[in-house]
Amino acid sequence: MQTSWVPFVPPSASTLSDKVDALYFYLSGVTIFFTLLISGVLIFFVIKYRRRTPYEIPRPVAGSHKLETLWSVIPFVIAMTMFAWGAQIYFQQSKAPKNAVEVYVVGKQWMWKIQHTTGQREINELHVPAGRNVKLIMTTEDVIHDFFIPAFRIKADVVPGRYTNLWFKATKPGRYHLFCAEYCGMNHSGMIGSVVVMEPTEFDDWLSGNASQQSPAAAGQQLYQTLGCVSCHGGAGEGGRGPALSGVFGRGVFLTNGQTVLADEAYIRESIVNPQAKLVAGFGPIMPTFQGQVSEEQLVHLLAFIKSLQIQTQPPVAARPAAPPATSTGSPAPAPESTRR
Amino acid sequence: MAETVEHLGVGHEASHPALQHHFENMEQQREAGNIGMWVFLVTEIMFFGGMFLAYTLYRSKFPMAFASASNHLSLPMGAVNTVVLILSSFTMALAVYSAQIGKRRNQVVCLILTIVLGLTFLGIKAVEYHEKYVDHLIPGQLIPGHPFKPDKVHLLGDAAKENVEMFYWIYFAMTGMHAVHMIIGVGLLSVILFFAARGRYDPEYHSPVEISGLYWHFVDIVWIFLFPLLYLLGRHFEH
Amino acid sequence: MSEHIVSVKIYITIFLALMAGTALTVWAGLQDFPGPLNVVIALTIAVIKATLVVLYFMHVRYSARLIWVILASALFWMGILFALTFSDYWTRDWL
Amino acid sequence: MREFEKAMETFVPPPPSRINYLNAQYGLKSWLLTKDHKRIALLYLGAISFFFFIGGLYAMFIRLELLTPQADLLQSTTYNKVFTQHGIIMVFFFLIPSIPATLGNFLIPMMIGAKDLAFPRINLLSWYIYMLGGLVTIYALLAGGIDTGWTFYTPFSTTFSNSYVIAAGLGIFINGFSSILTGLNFIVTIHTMRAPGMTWFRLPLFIWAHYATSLIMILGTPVIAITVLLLAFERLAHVGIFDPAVGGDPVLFQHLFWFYSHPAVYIMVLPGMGVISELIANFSRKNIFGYGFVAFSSLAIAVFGFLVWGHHLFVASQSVYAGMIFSFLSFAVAIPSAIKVFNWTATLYKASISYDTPMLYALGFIGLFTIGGMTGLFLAALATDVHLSDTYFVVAHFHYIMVGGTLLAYLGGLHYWWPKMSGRMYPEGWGRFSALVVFIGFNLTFLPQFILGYMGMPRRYHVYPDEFQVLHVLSSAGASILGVGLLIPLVYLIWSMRYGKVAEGNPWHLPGLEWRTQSPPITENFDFTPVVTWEAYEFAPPEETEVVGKFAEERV
Repeated sequence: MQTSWVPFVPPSASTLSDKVDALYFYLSGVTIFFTLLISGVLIFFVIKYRRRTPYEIPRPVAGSHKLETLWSVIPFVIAMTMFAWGAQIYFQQSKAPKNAVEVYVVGKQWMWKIQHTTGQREINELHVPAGRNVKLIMTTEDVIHDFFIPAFRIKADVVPGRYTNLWFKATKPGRYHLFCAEYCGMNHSGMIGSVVVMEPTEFDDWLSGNASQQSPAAAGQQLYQTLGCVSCHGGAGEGGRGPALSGVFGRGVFLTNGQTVLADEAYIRESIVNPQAKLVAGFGPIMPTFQGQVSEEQLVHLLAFIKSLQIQTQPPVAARPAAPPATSTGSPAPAPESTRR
Repeated sequence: MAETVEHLGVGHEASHPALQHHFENMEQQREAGNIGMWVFLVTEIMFFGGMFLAYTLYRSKFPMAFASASNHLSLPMGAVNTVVLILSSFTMALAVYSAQIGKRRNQVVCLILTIVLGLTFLGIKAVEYHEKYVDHLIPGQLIPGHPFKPDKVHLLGDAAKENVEMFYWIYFAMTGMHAVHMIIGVGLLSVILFFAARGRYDPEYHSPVEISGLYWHFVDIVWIFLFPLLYLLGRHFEH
Repeated sequence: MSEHIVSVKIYITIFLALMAGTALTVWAGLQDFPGPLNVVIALTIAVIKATLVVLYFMHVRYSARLIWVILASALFWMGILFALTFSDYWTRDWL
Repeated sequence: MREFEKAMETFVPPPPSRINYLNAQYGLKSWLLTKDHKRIALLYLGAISFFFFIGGLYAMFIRLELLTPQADLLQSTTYNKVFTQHGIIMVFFFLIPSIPATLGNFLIPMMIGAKDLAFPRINLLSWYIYMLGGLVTIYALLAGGIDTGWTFYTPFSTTFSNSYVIAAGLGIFINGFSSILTGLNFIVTIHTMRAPGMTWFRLPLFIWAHYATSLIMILGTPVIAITVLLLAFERLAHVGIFDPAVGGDPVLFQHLFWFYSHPAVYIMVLPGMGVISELIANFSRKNIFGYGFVAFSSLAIAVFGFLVWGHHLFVASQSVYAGMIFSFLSFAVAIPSAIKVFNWTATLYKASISYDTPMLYALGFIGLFTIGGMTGLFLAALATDVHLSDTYFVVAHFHYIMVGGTLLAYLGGLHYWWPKMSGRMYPEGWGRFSALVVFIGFNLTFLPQFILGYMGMPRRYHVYPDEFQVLHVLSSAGASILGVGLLIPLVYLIWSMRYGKVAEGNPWHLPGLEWRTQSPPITENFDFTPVVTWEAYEFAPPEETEVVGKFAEERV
């Protein structure tokens, strides 16, 4: 798997990994330089000023503010370059581009369950196209795990009760390690898998070749019916006794307490498992909690469904499995899986 | 130069019987005890600090749930307990004062009053805890087979039941820890009372009374914060 | 002994002030002040009461500077704990 | 150069009496009820060595298992318990008390010219609390072990683990009070018990380092105490503030945990730095270069150490902006450490450097601590930390600080003060040999782990992809050398207690106060309360001070 010519560096296969490597080489250079400098001076002194007779006493040497200032300021300046460089890349790592393909990841002792927006499910394996931005929306059913792809130089904890994100743009097709990096119990070291980066065309074939499953949005819509959400929020999310859901994702929502909250993944999730936490203005606390009744995966499906309700004019297509959400044509936030068909 | 001199300050022969062998004089011994207690109180502040942090975080996250749960606590009992505890701090201060000026009788009386007030506080606390037990407001399985049921709590606005339970856990954790400190304090003061009654403390040596007093006042201060935070914030939502 | 002895009169004054503070905080707690003012008032009164206890009942007003430093450091570290933890919670939604 | 005898004559301690603290009283009771800080230090020494041995045994199993990529020696459940218990024992029962409770306890009163610590009974109590905490923890190990990792992350520890989390948490909770009481005792002692003339700026740097350590102990430990207590209740009674199922936040646990546990790293390494300052100055017969800077950098580390805990949470879903604040502060804490390293190195300039065993450990410390500290920068920098956190890079980094730093300083200090503690000399040849073996073994163990980490090997894995095996085998080979290197001193130090050469009062001919009394000292340390009229590390009179080059004179 070693593709790089530099020894002891894992394969570098994303747009970010080369940037991280550059910083790493800089840090390594500084470390090696200072280690050699200090041990060199140390060894030199130890030999030059070794005790020659058992009775000698050297003259005391006066301290020096100049020197102290010098060797405080120089390391500080160097440290600040490292800080700024590291922070700048980190910011890029944290902020996913708007047009990224979304993939849902649910961690569970001890496996990774992955589902593409088109419905393909994978376990401990993630297929992604090279050259396209991919955003993982991740959570866990039990303990904290950590999604770690060394070749992309990224990792992020998946935290129960929350959604965390990772994004990357793979550059080189190939098969790379996927590890769980946060200790999660007995079979922690078995919670591994691979990330398969494919050429975009191959990836599209792969997607359609496996397209026998229901998309998360469609599955979410079924749940939406069976759980009875439909009776208050309306068949197309147009609202009723409960607030309207269509078009809500990514917008600000006014709450009863006068505040506004962004309807992101976390808010939608909270509103399902703990509906009273942030009530939409104008609605009473009548919704029952779904805590314990829907699994994390089902929550992801509901989330995908609500996200798909972006156009208010057209009700989503219900029954046909494997169909991309029909609503997404012309959507302002393009859902890439459908635009590509 | 390795000069040495004989004992500085008061020689051991002429010193107070309560002077420990490794101290040079009473002043040093008193200072050490005093600083020691203050340093200990720093650790206590940090100890409660962790819980205050959790309280602050979750109160800001679930204000209505916390208000609803808080309103179900008994304000009269909380307020009376505040008065009792401040009164006990006052008698404690007087006990130290009596030791300083060497009035043994007053000192003993004040110590007894302090202990009685401390026990009163704990008694009222026990009544409160029992009320919560009867109302099924003991969170989780702290009492096995007696699950939490917040039916008696009037839920305000968008309060969620889980978060009401969390308030009660924080309430029991904080007041429970406070009560443990009270019990330790009462034990400490009982020992002090025993020695005070035997006339051990005089104007020159009363460091144990003083530092027990510091501890007692600290426990009082914790309550001064707990009372408004747990009992009062959120009352106004009822109107 | 370099100990300062506080007079009974001061103790009584402080005690009465604490009682007044308690009454005030209960009264204020039952009023509906705008915005976060309820919290601010309750905490302000609590801080004043605690300060009185520390300064007079615990004799800090008459104590060596070291005691002040010890006390200040405890509050400072509490501040660190709160400030840096909330630096996380307050800015989580910013991105 | 001055005449040696003339300069040294003032350093000669009084003629030894036959009575010392070791033989002043006999019998088990005289040890178990002792209030003498020196005897309590030895009680700690025994207990800590015991825990170190257990922790080392676990380390051995870890390295053996990692020889192959498969699980052959240990199955996953066992392996998880082994590394957890290695961490818990080593961190809470060896590293944190190691230098303060033994060397600190023994030397602080002597170095400042006091008869004992301020609160001798509390000192004894803290040993008993330590033993109680240790027993509860050992109960947890024997009853079935604990598998949460020493970090106890929720909700795994509260809900999902099937092991003895509560017992282990209780052991750590109890042990915390031992740490608090030790710190409290040190602070009060250093404030109130200094001999006449022993001003703050005449204190040996060992004392400054312990003062800073004690600050962390009293300010940080209570927070971990309440945190593990809440954790235990959460597990016991299903009440929760860390549990997401009841609206709690598992990340709050990580904040509270690391608020203590990051500064705890400085509890481990600051006393080590204090020891190294002593060794460097004394074995090169020089005043320490920039005394004031070294002293205050200890305090700076103690304070800054509390501001950086969030760098353990860069990938734990902490806010990006908090991450940047913590990253910035983490870089800031590197500066005082760098100042120390530079000053130690500068102290050696124009010195008279001996190659005695303690000095070899000190030189090793500087090298390893430099590597350990510099690799910390990789983890303070946000982007590289995202890749490196929870990998072997982290494991290697903190072992460089804790083993390369703390353990080496502990061993160096133990050798240095061994004649004072036991009244006997250790065998010098064996000492130098084992110092060399430890240094080589250590580097062979942990250097490959840096590489493993960047290659992507996650920590706490016992089954791993084949390509990592070569480096793991190297590391295990190094560990066996390290193990041997650590066994040698264990054997010869015990041997020397009976058969070693009888030590003079001041075998190294040094000016420090602890060397101006007999070895081993009497119970009250000094015949008379000493009056201090000299600066720390004053080998030659200050008038002879030399100004090097264009650097202006300055005497701090």
